[in-house]
Amino acid sequence: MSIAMEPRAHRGNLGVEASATPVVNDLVVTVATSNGTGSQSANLILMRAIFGMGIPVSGKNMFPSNIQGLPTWFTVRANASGWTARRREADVLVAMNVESIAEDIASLRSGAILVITKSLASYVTRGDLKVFVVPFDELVVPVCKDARLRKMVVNILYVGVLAHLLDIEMDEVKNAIGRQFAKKGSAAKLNTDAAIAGFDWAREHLPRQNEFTLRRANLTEGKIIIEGNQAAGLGLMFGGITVLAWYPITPSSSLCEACIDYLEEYRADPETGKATYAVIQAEDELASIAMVIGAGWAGARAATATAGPGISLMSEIAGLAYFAEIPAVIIDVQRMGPSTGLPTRTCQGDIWKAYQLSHGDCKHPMLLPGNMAECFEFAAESLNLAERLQTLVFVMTDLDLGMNSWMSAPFEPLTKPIDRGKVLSDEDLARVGEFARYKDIDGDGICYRTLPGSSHPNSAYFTRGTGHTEAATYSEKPADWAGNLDRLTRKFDTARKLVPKPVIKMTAGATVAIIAFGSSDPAVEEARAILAAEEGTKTDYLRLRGLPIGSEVFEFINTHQIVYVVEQNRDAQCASILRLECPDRAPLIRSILHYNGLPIDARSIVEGILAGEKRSKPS
Amino acid sequence: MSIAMEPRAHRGNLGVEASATPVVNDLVVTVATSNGTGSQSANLILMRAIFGMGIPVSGKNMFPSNIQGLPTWFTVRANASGWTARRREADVLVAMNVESIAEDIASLRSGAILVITKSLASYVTRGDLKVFVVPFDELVVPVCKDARLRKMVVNILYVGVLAHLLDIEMDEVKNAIGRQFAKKGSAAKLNTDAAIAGFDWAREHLPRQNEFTLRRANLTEGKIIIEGNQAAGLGLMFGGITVLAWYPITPSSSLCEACIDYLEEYRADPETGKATYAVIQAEDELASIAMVIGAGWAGARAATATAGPGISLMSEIAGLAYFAEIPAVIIDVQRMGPSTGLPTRTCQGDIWKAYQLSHGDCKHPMLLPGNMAECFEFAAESLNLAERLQTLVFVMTDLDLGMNSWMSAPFEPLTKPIDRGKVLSDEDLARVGEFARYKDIDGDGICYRTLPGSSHPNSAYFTRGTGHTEAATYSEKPADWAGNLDRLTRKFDTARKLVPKPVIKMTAGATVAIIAFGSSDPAVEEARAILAAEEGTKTDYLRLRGLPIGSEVFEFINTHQIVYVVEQNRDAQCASILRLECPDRAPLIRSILHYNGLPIDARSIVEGILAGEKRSKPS
Amino acid sequence: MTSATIPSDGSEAPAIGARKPGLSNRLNLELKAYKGGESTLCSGCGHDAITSAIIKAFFEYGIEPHHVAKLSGIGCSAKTTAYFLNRAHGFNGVHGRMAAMAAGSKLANRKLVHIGVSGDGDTASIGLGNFLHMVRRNVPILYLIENNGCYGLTKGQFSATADRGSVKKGGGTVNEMTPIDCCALSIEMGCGYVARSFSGDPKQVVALLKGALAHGGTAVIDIVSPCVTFNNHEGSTKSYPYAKAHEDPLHELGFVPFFDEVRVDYDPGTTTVVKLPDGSLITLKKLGHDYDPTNRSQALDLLNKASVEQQFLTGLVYFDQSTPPFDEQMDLVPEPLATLPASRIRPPASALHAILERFR
Amino acid sequence: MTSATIPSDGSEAPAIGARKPGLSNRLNLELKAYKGGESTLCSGCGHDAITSAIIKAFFEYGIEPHHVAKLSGIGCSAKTTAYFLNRAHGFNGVHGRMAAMAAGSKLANRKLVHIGVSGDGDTASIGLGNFLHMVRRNVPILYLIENNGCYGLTKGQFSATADRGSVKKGGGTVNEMTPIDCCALSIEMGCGYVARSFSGDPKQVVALLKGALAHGGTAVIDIVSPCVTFNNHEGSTKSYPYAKAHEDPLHELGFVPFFDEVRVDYDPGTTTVVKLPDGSLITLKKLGHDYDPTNRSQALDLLNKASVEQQFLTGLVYFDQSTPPFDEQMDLVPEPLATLPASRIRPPASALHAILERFR
Ligand SMILES: Cc1ncc(C[n+]2csc(CCOP(=O)(O)OP(=O)(O)O)c2C)c(N)n1
Ligand SMILES: Cc1ncc(C[n+]2csc(CCOP(=O)(O)OP(=O)(O)O)c2C)c(N)n1
Ligand code: SF4
Ligand code: SF4
Ligand SMILES: [Mg+2]
Ligand SMILES: [Mg+2]
Repeated sequence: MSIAMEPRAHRGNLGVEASATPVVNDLVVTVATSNGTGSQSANLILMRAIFGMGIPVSGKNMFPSNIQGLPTWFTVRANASGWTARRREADVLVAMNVESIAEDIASLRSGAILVITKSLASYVTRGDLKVFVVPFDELVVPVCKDARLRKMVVNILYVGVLAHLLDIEMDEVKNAIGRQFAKKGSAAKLNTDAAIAGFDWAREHLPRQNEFTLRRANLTEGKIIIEGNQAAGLGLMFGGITVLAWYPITPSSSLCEACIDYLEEYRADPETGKATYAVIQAEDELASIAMVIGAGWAGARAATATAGPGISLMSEIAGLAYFAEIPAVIIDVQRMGPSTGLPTRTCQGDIWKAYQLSHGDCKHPMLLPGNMAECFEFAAESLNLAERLQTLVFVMTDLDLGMNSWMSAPFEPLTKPIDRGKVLSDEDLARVGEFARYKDIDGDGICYRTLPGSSHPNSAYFTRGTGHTEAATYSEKPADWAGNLDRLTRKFDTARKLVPKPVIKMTAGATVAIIAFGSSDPAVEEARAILAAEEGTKTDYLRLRGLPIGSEVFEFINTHQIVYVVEQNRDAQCASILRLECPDRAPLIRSILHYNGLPIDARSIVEGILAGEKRSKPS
Repeated sequence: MSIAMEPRAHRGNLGVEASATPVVNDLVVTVATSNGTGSQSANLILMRAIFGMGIPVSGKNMFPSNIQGLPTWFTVRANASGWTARRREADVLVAMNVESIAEDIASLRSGAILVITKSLASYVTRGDLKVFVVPFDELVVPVCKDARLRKMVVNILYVGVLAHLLDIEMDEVKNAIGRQFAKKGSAAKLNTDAAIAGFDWAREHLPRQNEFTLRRANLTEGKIIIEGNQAAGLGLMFGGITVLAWYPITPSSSLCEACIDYLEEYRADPETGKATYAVIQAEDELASIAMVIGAGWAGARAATATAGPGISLMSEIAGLAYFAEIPAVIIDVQRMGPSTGLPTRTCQGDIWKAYQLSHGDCKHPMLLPGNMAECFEFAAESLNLAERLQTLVFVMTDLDLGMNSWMSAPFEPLTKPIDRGKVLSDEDLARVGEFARYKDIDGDGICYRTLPGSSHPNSAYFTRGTGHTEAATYSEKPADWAGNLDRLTRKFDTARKLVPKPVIKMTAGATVAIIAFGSSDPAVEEARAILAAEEGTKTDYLRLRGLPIGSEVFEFINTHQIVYVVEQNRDAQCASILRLECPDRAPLIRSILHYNGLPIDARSIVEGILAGEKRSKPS
Repeated sequence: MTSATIPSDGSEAPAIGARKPGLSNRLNLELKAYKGGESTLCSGCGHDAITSAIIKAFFEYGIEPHHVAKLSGIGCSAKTTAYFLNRAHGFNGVHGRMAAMAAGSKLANRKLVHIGVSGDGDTASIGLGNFLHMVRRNVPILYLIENNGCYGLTKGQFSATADRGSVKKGGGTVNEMTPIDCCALSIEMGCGYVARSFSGDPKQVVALLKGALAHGGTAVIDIVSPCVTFNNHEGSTKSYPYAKAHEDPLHELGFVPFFDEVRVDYDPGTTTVVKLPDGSLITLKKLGHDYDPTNRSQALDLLNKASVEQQFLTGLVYFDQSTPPFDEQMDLVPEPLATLPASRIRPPASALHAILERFR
Repeated sequence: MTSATIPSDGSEAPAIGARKPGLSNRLNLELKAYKGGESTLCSGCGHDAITSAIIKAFFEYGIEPHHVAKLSGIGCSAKTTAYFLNRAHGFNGVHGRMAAMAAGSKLANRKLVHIGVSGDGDTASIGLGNFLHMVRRNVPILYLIENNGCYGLTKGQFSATADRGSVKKGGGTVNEMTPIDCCALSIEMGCGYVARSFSGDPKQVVALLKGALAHGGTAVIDIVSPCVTFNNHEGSTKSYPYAKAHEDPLHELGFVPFFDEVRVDYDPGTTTVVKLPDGSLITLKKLGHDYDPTNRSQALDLLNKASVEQQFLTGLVYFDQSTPPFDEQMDLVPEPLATLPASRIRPPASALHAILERFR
């Protein structure tokens, strides 16, 4: 978190802060609506407006697995310290949905601000809230002549109301609306009018509140707001993907769709306009991964993206890619499982599964992006790594990274060149003469391959998922089999050096060590700040960015006593991998687990660590 | 090994034993032929004849993954002590196959006996073998008029030759032939004549050998010889299976085919002749497991059997069975993977994979039969357990158990009654009134279910792989989700008590502890005897028979220092499970691994343990 | 004019006198006994109209709700099994495998009427192989495809039934692929009851559903069911406006259940009557087309022509009773396998001894 | 008598004078350049005969062996890709997924001629869905089904193409299920080159293979190929004796490659000529049947009748060039995507900056 200014720890949820001076640039607004009503645009506008004021923000969408009419929540967190993880409780709730109103109100902390649509006002029975009743349904009528559009326009009204209540600059609201409806002038106008109407009405009718204010800052200069799926789609395009095969599934569809948009825009041949890539919407995930390895075998840089159910369906072919050593990339945008689970909720529950996907002994390298820049870079790099290692490489993101709005520094252009790995061209073959597809010439477990279509007489070989010799001929001989499996272990060890190294943050005087990965990072960083501020507990932190683990991770684990592994699943999947890699430290590797479908929050980590530390102390 | 008389350790492969008195009832004969030539019958007759003489035997078939014409080896081990594991080297080799002759001869230990067909005699360049050249191709001509049959009949000739050389009683050979061709009188006659011809020729033309002899004993009285797939097929039939859905795959096809035969014979309604079961040969493994869970949901006792590739394809639905809590059984007859691997070679490489099959957090109980009686019992019991636990239950056997010939005491009739688990009938519902499908009434994590078709107004519920409340209504609420997953963990803990307990053998003064499972058992027992005899090392031994582990296993691990986990895969899959269950002992859990496709042998275990012990000792 | 007396299978129907005519059916149940949970689909979604038709058909045909098993895969369409027949057990499985699940369930309890609701993605993409094999087996099931030409639940990508030239919402992308015709494929797989309809034509849908309930084996009904959110725009051939403008019924369909003690008068020149195994009748009154649904090659030609020319023909496309249903082929005991007592599924110990003898 | 002059695409064929006629082909390669490893199938297996026909067809058509990609799934049939064209890269994948793998491979390198060899189990059972979708896409591939009505490699269980009434080896079990006809399904999916043949009729097989090589899109050839070990007995309709006795060719097939500078004389009353995209011709000389392979509905009727009456009709069943092949639909650059240089697959940094602007 390089943007952390005046590091100010999380305020906690300790009830009403009856302060005379308002809290500046630190609040959480949750909007409770019904999905399919267009509230998503309003929420993005709200977030964008705050961002435009130079205040760090994040937006988290808790939407249902249906298309229209079920409760949905959107949370904007504005925080000058740059803490953008989900926070458990909201400071401000905009309550628009009768379906969830009872639980929405019940969930509020004492003293919270409730902006509520008039028709629901009767649900408010608590006396410990600051309630602002707004007749949204009446206000929308004059603003929007077309009755069918009102359901949507009503949402932008609450943005105006919030602008007044929270001191959001209306110019930034207007900018954000202009952005959102850049291609539709009339919609921009309608929404601007509605926002102003909301703002004006609120200014006239609502009392002021003195808990929170938002004030222009300069903490978002040059930053972008993006979703991980867009970043990863961009990464694939710049990474030189040539074949993308996919099957729609939440939350990975938007990754593929973003990638397709970028490909169409930037990867047509400049002269002929013809495509330098192929995209196939496959009939299922069995086909999409089969297409990917068919393409990878023939020399394409091929990838697919999917989520849990797709990962399961890809199991058989994952083993083929491992054993026949075919480059392939699967991006797993993890959602809550098992089974169909909660398709629109986040999770890190496929880590262990993907790591050793398929029957029999096999293991796959994986990249674990933890922010937007890494979604971009690792998606691109996965294509290199797959060709370098001649194997299936996973990129493990999740719904929180993939579909929520994250602030980021703009991405640096890729510095690593396109790496095709150990491919022997006809010229190479003419030079070296010999070729044995599965011979470990370099001792790193990675052998040389040729591409179909090569004309050198020695270049053709036969690829199979059955036992084979170094020369790629069929073999059932025990020594050939075991030798080959051992070489694959060697190759996996090579991968330890090639996957991204962890990011390690050491603090002088640290007494606690944390390991985490992926979307947990902001919550971990915030938890560290809280632990330092509230408990005086200093922490060392290793953020894992790839598997299998390399020397830095071993060293971190071996040089710390207890290590807390934070992850978003029930079965401690990553901790299990670490325990098995470091059996001597297994008893010292503890888990902090979060698996209710919401993105992990800092308090859960703090509580987990404090409970763990208590347990460690002699009583 | 209750049949162990005069416990006599493995003789080792220490070169020629130039003893004047022959070794009695302890030898390994390997026959090297080409598959699809009918040699399998001859080999079974050879094994059966020795068995008929009251000498414990086993038969291991090392066959290729094709139908005709590739090298195949069959090993008969006769051993008065009852050691029936594979032994690394043969005492006697019958060499019939030009394809493998060079390596066959090279593989022999010095001093071994080589019975070789005349046409291959020129390959023998070693002087340290006892060579018996037999003109099989000439001998077969007078015996078999039909030239097309000679390829097959020639095999039975070597049985006659071996009978002479090894003192196998010809009456037992004839008995075995009669058995083998019980339904084909003419074939029985032809083969009997050929065996006699081989015997007679050998008696006249071959010198005696004085290394080995087989002598009538009384160690097989009442025993049976059976393959694990037959035993498991029988278990399913007696276990009350009502729906079997399968897709052919080696080495599980013969399990289903055996089961079908038994069902047809014994499970037609006695009055109407109609079937009390349904069998479907599905179009693939996605369908077979889908049929199984469809059937399990509707109240059938449903199972399928498959091997690695099928397991991978079943991944997605395995998670549905776990999460929607549907009884189902998968018998995994493991073969060598990853990928298509070596379809006709054995492995224990799916343990870890099946244990947590599917994306997201999920774990499945598994039964680990280690002998024929357990193949029978556990197959039957799996149907009970699946209904009791309302989940997917795995039975993990392997090619060695499933397709090789094992001696066994006849199976006891099943003592456990058919258990349908917590099913509420209409009457039950009328009595209890309330029903919530996913409510943990009993605190064991197992809830009550009703079957489709029930008429009580409260009985219907909706089954889904998505988030649900206790009342089985759709839910995305964080607390519902996490609560449900926690209950499933509780249920898994209940499974610890319900899966078969381990078999533990403690030895006074033991310094080494071993854990193993499945087909490794005979090799482990033999290794223990070798360690005791050769090294004076006494061992404790826990044979795991089910997962998740229960208190006995925890105790065994916690009360021993170093524990050696013996298993037939590369990645220490079972040891990993144990290390994760007992992180405090993880550093003390060591692996002995065997993964070249052959069944594990005792020497590999002995060597592994000795190497481990050396490492432990201060140098 | 010719007359046919409709046979009544009195054994199943309660005394006629006991019924409240109109309000309740032959089981004395009211329509509401056939309802389900509230729909969570988009308002106006074609699938909801089909749900209403299902409720009506089961009500009118008079099936005990708890004698039904409802199965589906994943998709907006798949969700609908929760919105009808609350008293029936339902199973919302995984994407594309409902056909195989239903085969298993039917074998476990052949007494239950099975209804499977699927989407075009669920059936024609991921589930195609398993679907066709279910049809081939002739598993007795009323199998509905709620066909909107797109993947509704994943936000509107083209499905394999989207017509060539269809335009994606928001413009731009045009589908270049030939559509899969699940009706034609079903006929190829030997299905004996194949129909196409439109969610906006409830009368026809209800008649087809009842006919399917009376049919013994697999009945496939492919119902165009507009996705109002993602595929209801111009350029879509699966939109309400398009379907309404183009629906061209092959015949006017009527259904006379076996238990209706009425005489059906029809003109054999204009009306064909198809008799179903339980004695119910489907009447097909000629409209513009001269169409015989028992003629396989005519059916396939018609479907092909409709696909090429993007006609939207609805009605009973193909009918044939000759293949025995799956459970009959298997010669099962009449009782559900699911509830056979232990004594009937575990042979005595003597059987074990006899078998083991063979291994001695 | 009518004449057609066969166009020659001189650009591809080397000078005629350089050829050793008979022994070598237009590339000056001998037959042995098209051979592969030694077969490990049972002696007499129908699949081996097809392998020989493949070798002959590629030789005669004159394709550079290394310009070929050979793909297959799992099965005895799948193994055969190792037994021809040693100089071509081969890929023996997993059971049932070859069709999808081939689609990916073809997109990666559209210059390569793709041949996929499958079995009836591999295609009609586990692979059915993916196979049909490959056909629907019209992926340019010569897709062979070596159809023996059983699962050879797993020891002879019935496959989904086994005819109704087929008896299993050793007697007893009879197949009650309707067979799947991969030719009919391929036509339904829009395939433009659909043929059925018999491994025991090498002349026809070779002609069909060459025609398929000249065809631009998916070509499906379903070849009855007896499994001598498990399905060659009485009671099987996929045995040598049965197929030999019952083969009934629709026409006498000839193939004239584009590079043959000859005039074909034919009698338009008895012979039809079909022209392929590269200029090659297929000649169909009338035998007993009056059959037009460009008539879709006649083709489907014929297949259905053949299936019902268990006739064994062989020949070019359906032909249609109208659908563009998959790679053309995708409008790809002409070069293989597999070997595009880095500069063509990574846009410059300026593009990244431009895109990121939108997210500010
Ligand atoms: C294995 C798997 N892949 C993908 C998905 C995501 N998914 C959910 S529904 C659906 C398709 C829905 O389309 P359709 O069956 O036509 O139903 P509709 O929503 O249009 O009614 C997909 C692809 C999934 N749930 N499981
Ligand atoms: C996923 C999976 N399931 C099952 C198998 C086992 N298997 C190998 S080949 C085969 C079928 C072979 O039949 P077919 O495709 O007709 O080829 P044939 O051997 O008859 O030529 C099967 C079921 C497998 N390899 N993979
Ligand atoms: S998205 Fe389409 S298919 Fe799904 S509920 Fe809405 S209208 Fe219906
Ligand atoms: S088993 Fe059958 S299909 Fe396989 S190689 Fe032998 S004859 Fe051919
Ligand atoms: Mg749809
Ligand atoms: Mg076959």
